[in-house]
Amino acid sequence: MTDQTTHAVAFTPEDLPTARSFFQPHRIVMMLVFAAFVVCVAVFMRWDWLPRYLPRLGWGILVSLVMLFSTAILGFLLAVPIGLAQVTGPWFFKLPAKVFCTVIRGTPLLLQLWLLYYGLGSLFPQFPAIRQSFLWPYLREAWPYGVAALTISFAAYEGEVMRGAFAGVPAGELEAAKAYGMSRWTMFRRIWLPRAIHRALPTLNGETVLQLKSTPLVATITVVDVYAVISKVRQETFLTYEPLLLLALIYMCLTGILVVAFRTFENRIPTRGA
Amino acid sequence: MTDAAQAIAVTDLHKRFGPLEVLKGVSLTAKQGDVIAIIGGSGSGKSTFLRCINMLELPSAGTVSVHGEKIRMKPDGRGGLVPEDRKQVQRLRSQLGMVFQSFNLWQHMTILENVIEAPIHVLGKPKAEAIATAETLLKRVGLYEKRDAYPAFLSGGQQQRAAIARALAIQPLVMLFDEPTSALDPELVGEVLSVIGDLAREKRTMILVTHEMKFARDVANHIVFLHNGVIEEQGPPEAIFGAPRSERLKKFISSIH
Amino acid sequence: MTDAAQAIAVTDLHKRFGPLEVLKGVSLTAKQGDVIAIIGGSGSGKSTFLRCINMLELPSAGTVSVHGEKIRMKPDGRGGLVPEDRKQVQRLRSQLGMVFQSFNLWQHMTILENVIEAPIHVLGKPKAEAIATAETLLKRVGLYEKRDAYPAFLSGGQQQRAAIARALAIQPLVMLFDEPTSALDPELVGEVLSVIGDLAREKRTMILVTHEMKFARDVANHIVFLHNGVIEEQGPPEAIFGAPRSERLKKFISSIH
Amino acid sequence: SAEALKVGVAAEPYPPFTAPDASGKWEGWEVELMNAVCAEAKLECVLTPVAWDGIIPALTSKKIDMIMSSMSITDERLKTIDFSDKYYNTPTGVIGTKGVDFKPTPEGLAGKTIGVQVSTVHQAYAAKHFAAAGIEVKEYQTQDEANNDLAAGRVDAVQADAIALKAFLATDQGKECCDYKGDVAEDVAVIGPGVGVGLRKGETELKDKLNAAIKAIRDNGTYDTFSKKYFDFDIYGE
Amino acid sequence: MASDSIVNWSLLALSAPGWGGVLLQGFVNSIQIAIGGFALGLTLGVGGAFGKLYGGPILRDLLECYTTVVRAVPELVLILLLYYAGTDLLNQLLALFSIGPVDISGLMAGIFVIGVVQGAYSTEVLRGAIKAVPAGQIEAARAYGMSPLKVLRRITLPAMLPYAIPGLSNLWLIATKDTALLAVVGFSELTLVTRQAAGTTKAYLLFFLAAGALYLALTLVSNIFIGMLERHARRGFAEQR
Ligand SMILES: Nc1ncnc2c1ncn2[C@@H]1O[C@H](COP(=O)(O)OP(=O)(O)OP(=O)(O)O)[C@@H](O)[C@H]1O
Ligand SMILES: Nc1ncnc2c1ncn2[C@@H]1O[C@H](COP(=O)(O)OP(=O)(O)OP(=O)(O)O)[C@@H](O)[C@H]1O
Ligand SMILES: [Mg+2]
Ligand SMILES: [Mg+2]
Repeated sequence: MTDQTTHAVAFTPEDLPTARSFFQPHRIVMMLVFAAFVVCVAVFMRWDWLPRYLPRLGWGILVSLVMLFSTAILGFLLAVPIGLAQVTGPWFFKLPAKVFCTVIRGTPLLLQLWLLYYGLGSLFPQFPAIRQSFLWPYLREAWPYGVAALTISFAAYEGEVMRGAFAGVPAGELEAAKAYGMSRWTMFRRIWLPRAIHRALPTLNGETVLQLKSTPLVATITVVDVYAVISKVRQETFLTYEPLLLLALIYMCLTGILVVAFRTFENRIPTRGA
Repeated sequence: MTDAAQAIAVTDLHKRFGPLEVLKGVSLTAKQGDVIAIIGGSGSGKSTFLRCINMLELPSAGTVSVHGEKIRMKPDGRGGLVPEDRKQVQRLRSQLGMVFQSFNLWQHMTILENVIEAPIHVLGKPKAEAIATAETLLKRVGLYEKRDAYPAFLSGGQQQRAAIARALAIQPLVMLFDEPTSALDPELVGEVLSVIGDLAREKRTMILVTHEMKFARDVANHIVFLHNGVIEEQGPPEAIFGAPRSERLKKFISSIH
Repeated sequence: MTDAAQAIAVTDLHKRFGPLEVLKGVSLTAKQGDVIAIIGGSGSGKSTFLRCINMLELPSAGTVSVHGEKIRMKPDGRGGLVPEDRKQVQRLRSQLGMVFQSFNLWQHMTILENVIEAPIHVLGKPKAEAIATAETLLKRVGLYEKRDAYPAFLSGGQQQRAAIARALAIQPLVMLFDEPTSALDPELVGEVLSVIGDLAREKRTMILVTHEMKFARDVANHIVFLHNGVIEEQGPPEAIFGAPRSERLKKFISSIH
Repeated sequence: SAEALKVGVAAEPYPPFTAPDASGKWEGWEVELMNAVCAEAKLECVLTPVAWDGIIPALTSKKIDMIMSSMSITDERLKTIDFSDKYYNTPTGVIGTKGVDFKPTPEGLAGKTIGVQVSTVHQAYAAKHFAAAGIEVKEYQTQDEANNDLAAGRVDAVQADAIALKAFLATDQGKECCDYKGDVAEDVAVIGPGVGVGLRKGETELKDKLNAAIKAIRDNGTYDTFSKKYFDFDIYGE
Repeated sequence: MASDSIVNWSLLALSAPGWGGVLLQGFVNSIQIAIGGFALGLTLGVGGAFGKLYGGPILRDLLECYTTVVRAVPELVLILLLYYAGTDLLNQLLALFSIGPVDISGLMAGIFVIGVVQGAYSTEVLRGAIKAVPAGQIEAARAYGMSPLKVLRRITLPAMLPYAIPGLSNLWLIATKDTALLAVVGFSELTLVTRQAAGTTKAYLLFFLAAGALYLALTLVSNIFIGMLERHARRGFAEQR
């Protein structure tokens, strides 16, 4: 079976152009062509709606980012024990962790999202106890379901990544920690976990970009993220291309920012070659 | 058994890996200031013996005492032993500075961070003090300039010297070396041996497994020849290298030119 | 230039990598039955010269003829040369059996498949015939039992012997060896050298780059000493090793004990 | 033309107008209407499910050739597409949680959340009359989701076509949770004159054919015949 | 409320009152799109990988734009863009060559969309795999007089397989799941018919779980085949950890 943990060749810092190699004669021509294309798009397509929607777009981007970061952080916190359980746990931890990862990775996120929101969510109100509880105002909302689904999904993919990362920390380094008298917890906290995260960072970067690309799915359960705002534009203006082009541009910018941020973070601990 | 001048005392140590008995009753005492070199052919059990001393391998039978304190063990029910008190093992380990063949520096920390890690997080030293000690040690092994580099960017010899500094940083009672130079390119061996030689001359207690016979002869005051899991012969270097008695030792010495 | 007894004729070969001129006019003729050893320090251009012969590197100037047929080249407009006729290069290449330092066996094929690949897919031999030849060759290099193994499961020496069999399988006019033993562990060098020695004794035309001086002296009838991209000295082995004239060759020979 | 025309419907259950049955076949009043109109106009039509929120782009980008999906004729839509004459018109109503009494007016809905389907006249109406008054309006991709969230207690009311709402109230789920709160106040400017066939601009030939066919089936009684199976009143409206 | 406590399995029956048949039909649609999209993606990927490795600077940059954009923009957005704009553009192109507008069925559109997305990822996977083939192996082939095409067919492609299979199998699994996204354009694949069935019957949990089981089964079965394929491709590789 495949042991590769990233579920695809995600966008990573290596994909960013380097300034040095960027300007070449043919590139300048291509950029001119592209600029002409942009001008055409700006001139010949309809953008008069843009100012009206700007505030809502800004808000939508914020919602998307909050969705991304909250679920990535929560998901990662879950992924650590899931990965660890698979590496060292006894079978009664190992098995459920494995099953969790397989099931979540084996089914579409959209389906999971709908299962939670329409399936599970429609069961809750049938129990008066839930309806009366303090949780009800939250359970009425859509975003908790979006956060839950995205978190679970991230945890499953990242659980696999962390499994590989934990297993890949050289045994010698752990042994060295033991040999200097570290307790198991200190060893985990000081050596094993940071070293595993360090190893997993490039993959994590790719996975976070993939997570960003998953966030628009929450729009299908009434969360108003940037995708939902653009959908609204499409519906109200009946424009097909312009809003989608803008949306693609927005996501490309977000991806770019994310990748650059990760690169700076990664560079804090340099690794050599290979 | 409670003689504090005995830095390390091992009695009748046995170690089995499944059906294979690697150590068949090894006893050894290292007094303070001793430099003991363990030599022997590949697979004779040298590394295993060293690793049993700080319980990285759990012995199948026998006792280990550090500074007169016996490590309490109990049967694990499957014919082996497990420590009775994990805390005790951790405490005694922090008195043993182990240096590995493959350095095993923590790759996510700079050299300095590697060196201050155990003093701070095992011994609970204040950070400033740990850094001060570490810098002295790094100067001593000639790596002060490299203190903020990550291990991956250092040569093997530099990494091994950093590993020695890391082991020294916990101010160990005994230093344990497991073939500290055998993973190094020939031209880098010298720099590491010279650091170890300095330590020996300071009368630091050391047990070292090595294939560098000339070096062992120069620095050790006691040589142990391990063969097939037992001590075949031991004694001062002049006797071992000058007048080996057992056939096996003779053959071993002649095979290593 | 069209003398068919000349297996290989190279005249005034130049090779530049960007600003670096690695070969500065090298000429060499190998007659049928010649065994030529090329020696020289690291970076002197030995590999580059050998690779230019079968156009794995394109020369910057100069000519190469195989069996009297000159490889037609034309300027590439950037100061170098490119083959006029790719087909001709491919045809002449199939008369040169190259053996690489790092074996370069095809990992996804068994040893036998490696050996029959070029005869079938380049020379268009029938499969049965190719297999028969291959098995004879594999017996000869002592690998008949391993014919169905994949390269990764063989030792370096076995892989290199398989690579020699693969090169022989195209029944080459000339064998080219680029340091065939330098990637091998010392104990495996012998088995490969003995196979090459046998080939030399059969009067197979060979050009070999090697660092094994003793071997070069034994098997070659002509030694070429390359230094800084030019042939500094050449001649029969006795003269080169027994009475080197140039200072550089003297120094080189003394440096290699 | 020999080629079959693709008639787009929203790919979601919208009873009693369009809904897939358990064998995957689409049925409902609007499906019968489509068959009748196409037969009358001698057109070959195939029903093509499309996502509701992309149904107009689908038409303009020629993925489909007409829309017959209870789409109301509005000035806003007329800027982009064309419509045939109306083929039905029903009032717009509001349903809400059972036992909670309120009127479908800005005052009655104060403090409540109301659900509507996106890109519908109901959404436009709610935006104009309710959202402007500070009432939270939640938008759904499909009517079915809005109804479901009302049943699940996530919204307090749903505004939609009265017929569709009554069809929902007739289901088990609808009976249990909700009841009809009344029609909303008229606003023809937003709600429009009724439902027509959506067409690409400029296809006048097709439009004329359809108009003629709609008129013909109303005149010859076909319209009433199949309508009786679904409704006990005249769905054509005024 | 009482009716919900017992699962009404008959809803999943294969014939008419049950929705099982519709679900399976949707599943078949999903698989068709996944296979078609994956195959198209692979074709684009082979071309893209070779273009990126051996093509001229302009081709390389164009391919770079393609893979960058696809990998930086959510699939959902790409699917909408390609579904509306892509097929539209295609028709306009055909019109340019005075071929009448082709009727692009939902299936073809779905395959096209998934294929274009997958193509970008395949390009990267295959490019990495080709680069992973040791240069010496290709050099050896050239040294024995193989023509470039032969080198490609006999050496490069088979030798890169072991490196490409893990990435490609991941892509296949993604393809099977990405079909779910076509639900947003109203294509009758498994996820959409599931929602229709659930919406009509109000048995949301039952249908979503059933669909999940189908997807999961597809993944697990795929994994078995991938494992077999990988063992075959890696036959010449020493076991490594
Ligand atoms: N974890 C283990 N499980 C099973 N067998 C082991 C294990 N560790 C070591 N052995 C075996 O125990 C024997 C002694 O190993 P050890 O590493 O102690 O030898 P050594 O004297 O250090 O040899 P060398 O000089 O090669 O390092 C060997 O036969 C080895 O295969
Ligand atoms: N592809 C290349 N690009 C740039 N420089 C190269 C290339 N190949 C070789 N060189 C340079 O050409 C010089 C000669 O290299 P070559 O490999 O021919 O030396 P050599 O005599 O075979 O040395 P060795 O004994 O180390 O194999 C070296 O300085 C090397 O760095
Ligand atoms: Mg050892
Ligand atoms: Mg060379």
